[in-house]
Amino acid sequence: MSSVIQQGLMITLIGMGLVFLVIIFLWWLMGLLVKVTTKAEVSVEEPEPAAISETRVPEMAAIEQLRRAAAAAVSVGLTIEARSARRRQVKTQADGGMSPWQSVHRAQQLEQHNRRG
Amino acid sequence: MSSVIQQGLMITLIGMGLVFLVIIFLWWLMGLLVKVTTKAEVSVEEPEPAAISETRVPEMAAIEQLRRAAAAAVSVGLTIEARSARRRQVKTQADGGMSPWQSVHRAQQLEQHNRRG
Amino acid sequence: MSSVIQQGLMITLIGMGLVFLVIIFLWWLMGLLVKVTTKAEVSVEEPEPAAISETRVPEMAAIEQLRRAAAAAVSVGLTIEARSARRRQVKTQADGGMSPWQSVHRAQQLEQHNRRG
Amino acid sequence: MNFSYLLAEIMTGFTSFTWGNAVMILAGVVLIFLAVVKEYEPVLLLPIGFGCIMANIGMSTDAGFMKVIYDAGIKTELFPLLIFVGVGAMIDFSPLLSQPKMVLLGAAGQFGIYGTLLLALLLGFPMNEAASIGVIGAIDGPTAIFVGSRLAPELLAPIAVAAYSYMSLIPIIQPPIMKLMTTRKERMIRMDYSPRPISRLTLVIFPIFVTIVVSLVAPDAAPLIASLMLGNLLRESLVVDRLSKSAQNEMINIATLFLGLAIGATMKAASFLNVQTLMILALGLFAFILDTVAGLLFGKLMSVLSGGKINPLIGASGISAFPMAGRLSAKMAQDEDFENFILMHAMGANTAGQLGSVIAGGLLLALVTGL
Amino acid sequence: MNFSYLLAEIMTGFTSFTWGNAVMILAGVVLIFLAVVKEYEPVLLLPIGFGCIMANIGMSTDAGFMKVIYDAGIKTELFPLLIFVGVGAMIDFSPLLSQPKMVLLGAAGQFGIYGTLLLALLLGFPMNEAASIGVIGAIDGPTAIFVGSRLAPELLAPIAVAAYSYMSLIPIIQPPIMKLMTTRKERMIRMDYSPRPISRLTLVIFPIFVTIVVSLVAPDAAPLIASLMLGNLLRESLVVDRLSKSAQNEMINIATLFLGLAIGATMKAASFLNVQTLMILALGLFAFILDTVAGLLFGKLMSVLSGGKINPLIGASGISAFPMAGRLSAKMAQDEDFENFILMHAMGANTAGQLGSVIAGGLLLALVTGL
Amino acid sequence: MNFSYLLAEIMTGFTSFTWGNAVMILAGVVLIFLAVVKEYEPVLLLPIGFGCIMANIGMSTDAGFMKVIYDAGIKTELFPLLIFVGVGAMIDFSPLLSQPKMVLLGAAGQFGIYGTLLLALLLGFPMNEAASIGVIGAIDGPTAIFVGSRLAPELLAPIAVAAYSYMSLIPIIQPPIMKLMTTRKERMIRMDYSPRPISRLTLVIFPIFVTIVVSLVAPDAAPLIASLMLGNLLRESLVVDRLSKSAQNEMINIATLFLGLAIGATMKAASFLNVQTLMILALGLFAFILDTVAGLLFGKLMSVLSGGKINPLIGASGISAFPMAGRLSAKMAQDEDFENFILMHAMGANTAGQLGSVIAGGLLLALVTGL
Ligand code: NA
Ligand code: NA
Ligand code: NA
Repeated sequence: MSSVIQQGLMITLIGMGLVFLVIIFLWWLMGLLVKVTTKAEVSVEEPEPAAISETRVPEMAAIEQLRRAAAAAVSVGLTIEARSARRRQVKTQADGGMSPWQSVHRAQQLEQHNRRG
Repeated sequence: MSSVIQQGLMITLIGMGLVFLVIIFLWWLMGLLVKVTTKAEVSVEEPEPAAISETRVPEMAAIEQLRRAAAAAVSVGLTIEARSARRRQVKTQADGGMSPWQSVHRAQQLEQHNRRG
Repeated sequence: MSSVIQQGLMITLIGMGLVFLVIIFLWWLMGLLVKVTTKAEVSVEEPEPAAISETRVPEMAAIEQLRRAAAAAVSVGLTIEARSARRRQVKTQADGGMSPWQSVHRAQQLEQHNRRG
Repeated sequence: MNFSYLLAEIMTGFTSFTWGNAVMILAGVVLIFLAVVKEYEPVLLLPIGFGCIMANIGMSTDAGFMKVIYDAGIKTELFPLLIFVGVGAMIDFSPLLSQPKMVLLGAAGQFGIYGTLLLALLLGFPMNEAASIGVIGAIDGPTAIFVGSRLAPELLAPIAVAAYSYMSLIPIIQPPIMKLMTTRKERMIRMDYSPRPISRLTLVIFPIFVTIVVSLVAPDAAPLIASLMLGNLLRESLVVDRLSKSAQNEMINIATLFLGLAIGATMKAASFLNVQTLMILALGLFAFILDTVAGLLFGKLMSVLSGGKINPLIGASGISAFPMAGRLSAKMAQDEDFENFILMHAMGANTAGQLGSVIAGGLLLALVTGL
Repeated sequence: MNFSYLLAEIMTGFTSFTWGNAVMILAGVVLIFLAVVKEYEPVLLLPIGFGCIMANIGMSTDAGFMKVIYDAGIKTELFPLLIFVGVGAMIDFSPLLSQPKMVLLGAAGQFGIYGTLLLALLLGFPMNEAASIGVIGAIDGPTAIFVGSRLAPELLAPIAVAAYSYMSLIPIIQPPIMKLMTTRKERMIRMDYSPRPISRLTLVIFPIFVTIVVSLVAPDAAPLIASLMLGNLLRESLVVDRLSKSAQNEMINIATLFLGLAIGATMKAASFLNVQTLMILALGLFAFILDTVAGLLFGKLMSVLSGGKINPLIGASGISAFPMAGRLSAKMAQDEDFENFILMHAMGANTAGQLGSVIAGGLLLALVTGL
Repeated sequence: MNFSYLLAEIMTGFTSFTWGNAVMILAGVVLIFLAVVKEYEPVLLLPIGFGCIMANIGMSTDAGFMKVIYDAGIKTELFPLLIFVGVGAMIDFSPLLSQPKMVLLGAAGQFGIYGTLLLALLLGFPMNEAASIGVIGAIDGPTAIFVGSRLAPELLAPIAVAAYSYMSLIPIIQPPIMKLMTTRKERMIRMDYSPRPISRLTLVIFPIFVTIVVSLVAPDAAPLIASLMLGNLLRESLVVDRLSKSAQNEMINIATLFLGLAIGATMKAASFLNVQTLMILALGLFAFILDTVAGLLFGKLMSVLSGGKINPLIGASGISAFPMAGRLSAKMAQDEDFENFILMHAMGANTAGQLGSVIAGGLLLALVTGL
């Protein structure tokens, strides 16, 4: 095996190894971050807790409900209409590269802006 | 006549001659293009013919009607009001550098965008 | 006192002196400008006097009234509601860096634009 | 510490001020006045006017931030090209495509270029300068700047100022010529508008074809035509609305603002206030008139050849000056007869003039460079 | 006055035209066709296609205004970074933060980089070129351009074209591999989505942390990750909506338009039409396939380890290609079972892939430079 | 193949990291915290904070893309000027024009410049650096950057950081001074607002006049005043709404974002973390306090001279810091008496302060250069 191929294999080994190492570190960091910031919000009573601790649970629940509602609608036979409605919905999300969470977030942001403004 | 003026006349002759040549070539090309693409659309059944073969005839007819309606309105004595209305309309077109066709096109575009989105 | 401090005092003297001189000149200039342009508009009958001589008095009066109305509202005991309403209003102005005059001006501008367009 | 030296430093603004500067500031104020009160192309005249004032109170393109802007946008030719991308995104070629013969009017409206070139030669200008002055007759700002900055950069200021100022004065320059050269009967000719349907496919292929053809025929005009057609393709493709809107808004706005400022900032009294400038301004006016006359004559010829079915007024739209000239011709016809609606034909001729100007500018550049 | 010389000058457009130019113009037209009719990533394919046409009718990045744009935006690396600021402002990391283990899929989707690097070495490319070709497997335009322009600028054109073209062809490339490598039962696995709540504080701290960590670990990727995370911070801070919107709109639009044009304008027949380019295009496709396969295999592994609670399709989203790959995985699952809604998980994997690509690109740059 | 060398290359991020970098990163995080949680001028503090972090993880203005941005926007002075065009388009001078004597308050609010200059001289700074530090007392970002980058570019980072940070902290810095220096009775003075009508003509002529006058008197301030007044002319002309909106939105947003990043990216620990920086930060705070005190004293003087018809609080608005200081004075008056509505007078003084700052900055530049 030529030396350059050996180099290549070496780089592959180190490169992919480091990628996984960094990613695993990020995994740990993300878990830690979520845990710490969530705890911080529960324990510390900050001056403006509403503004900062605003979590996304309710919205997520809402969307989950929406999803379930759509599913139920389908199951009772409104398949085609619901499907097209859903598709439109999914398409809309897709177009702007926005998840439902993002759009909820946006709405929140707008609302907050209004509240502030 | 000095040599530089001779040069100038030469350039004028060649320059204007070439401009007319190129423009006449564009004339022919535009005719050909319109003919070929229109034919292509009629003969070939494409997957999304609606999207591509969407021609502008109906809108043009619509605007022609609008024009005639305005004319009729004027003829029965509503001259001044209609005139001002028309003027506003013409002004609006003028302001954005948009012909009625353009604005129709825009509307179409928007609609299509909505359809896609 | 060291020479550099002397220089500094010199610069301070000349600098602040000149700033006041220029500002006083601007004061005079502004007075003159307002006087001349207002007179010009009164004396000269220009082709489009409406467009140019459009002053801001009425709006200012309107806002003054609004202010007084709010004051009255407060005095009859609606303090808290009015206060929050007023605060919202003040906040709105502040956010965009816009005085009520500015926003009126904007509205005017828009209106004028519509009139023109 | 030298107090008198300090005073001199503080007074530089006044000591370097000349009568010429005062005259040019007045010129700048007039341009702003035309922009604000008369609303002649304010988007350009206002920045040019303000730039002219700046140039004469120490902020010319010789140094400082106006030099930065000039070097970044005019020397590199980026500003005219960015403006053309935006203009292209605003042009609808379907009126032209549905009546292709209108394209001929776009050739006729270029005679002013060469007429002015010849007159400038007669007045003693060397060939490169004469050609630069002639290109005012293209009646198209970006083309004039593009060609002018290549052939005679030292004349760019008066050329650009003439091009943009007269363009904004078209509603004053053209009507008397139109009235003089056409009869009332001619102006009242109504034109039927029953165009061939233009498909989206045509509108998408057209800018690509034009780019290739014109770039091969007139390589010097390639950047101009490519920018214009790129903008048009963004528009007609219907799939990149974001890019098309950006080109028509932020991009063209900012490029126009800085182009105007930079052009204005070249109008320093020391280099602008001279007989040559006056001659160029006079020659520029001549170019506008000659273009209009040639366009109208060609319009009359087409009117006769078509058996009176063509209103010769649309010939005056072939000079370019998109979209002012197109609107003006339509307005002139309507002033005679309120029912006469020739806007579509005029816009066809006007877009043809836009193409013709770019082609003529590119060929002129090639010919003069090739001498 | 030499008439034949003048004629030659006028004919330069034609005399310098080659068959290669015609072929490349056709390639440009095909790219525009894919953009306009098939609507594959038109925002990029259309400018690249038009730039390709321009390059072959005299407007390549060798000289003129395309060189100005290339030097200003590609050589300085500004365009990819500006685009990343905009992309960052569009990314929502909350799906990823609420299910952190998904981040592993972003590592798996980088095998294609090294597999392709090895294959390129076997085919005789030197290390720097092989690594540049491998980075097509990052499946992320800005990363490919950033790394490619540092390691092998002479190959930037085919690398960028491959990266962007295949990215737009993902809906064609991935599905057959997905169907081949997963059973129907696997594709029908439903995933529960009951994420941990993500607070605003977390979302604000996350981009700052990631910037610091990745910049320390892979300093060569620092500009990329910093741009991406800056955009994300603008978004999540909620206090600079104006900046966030500008980044997501005007800035990314204009940077994308000119990036596409400049990339396209490097595709001159003389330097592009050769066997090497064909090999790079083939290697690029290989990289895409390998990435997808690795991602799916890792997805299957995670599926097994989780006791069948993970749908392996989301592995294919880990390749980056944000947000197309995420959407596609969700669509494939829904095609099997309309009730199966795994979009959130797929987007989590997809944003992880975006991070993974930048990290892998930076590490590759460091390793190859460090040899 | 040297493995240890490869390892060293991979570890450069860590090996070059110092305690100073950690401290500066913390400083950056604090700035971002102030921006996000306290919402102090987030549009500037957030980019500065992020730039500061970047500078200390390998992306300073010494090299790479931050150097490109710094050279393009700060060295050329373009960013501050572009921001001024946008600010000018946001300013309404009619409150000032309808009560011209308010302009005097714009002069009083500049004492801090010279007081700080003298103090800096006493502390041993050479004249050019002392003047640069003094200009923090102009309390106007673009002016501080413009003057600072000409007189002492090596101090630009701490000067800009001080200017912008304290400006965002004005709601904390000014109120105690205001309470200390004014009696409750003074703060409760109501001011009648029955202004002279201001015509559109006045509003259009005003920016042109001011540009000419200030450019002649203080040529060094010409670019600043011209940019500000150009923006204002775009606004008041009412005919170039497109340009005015672009200046107030895209242009100022993007310039602000990159200005902030570039300023932040100069805050490298190695050159920023020293006693000098601390002294500049302390002197900057002194400048803010002195300006406020001088403004209030002058306000009290005017109050007395007017027979108690002027609320001295508006003196504190004359320091510039448009529009925060104007709003704050109005708020302070309203806090005493909810019915007391002096916003218009405060904004008049505040716009006067904006003019005064530019004039004072330009004169300072001339004086120090002329020594
Ligand atoms: Na023309
Ligand atoms: Na990847
Ligand atoms: Na000040």
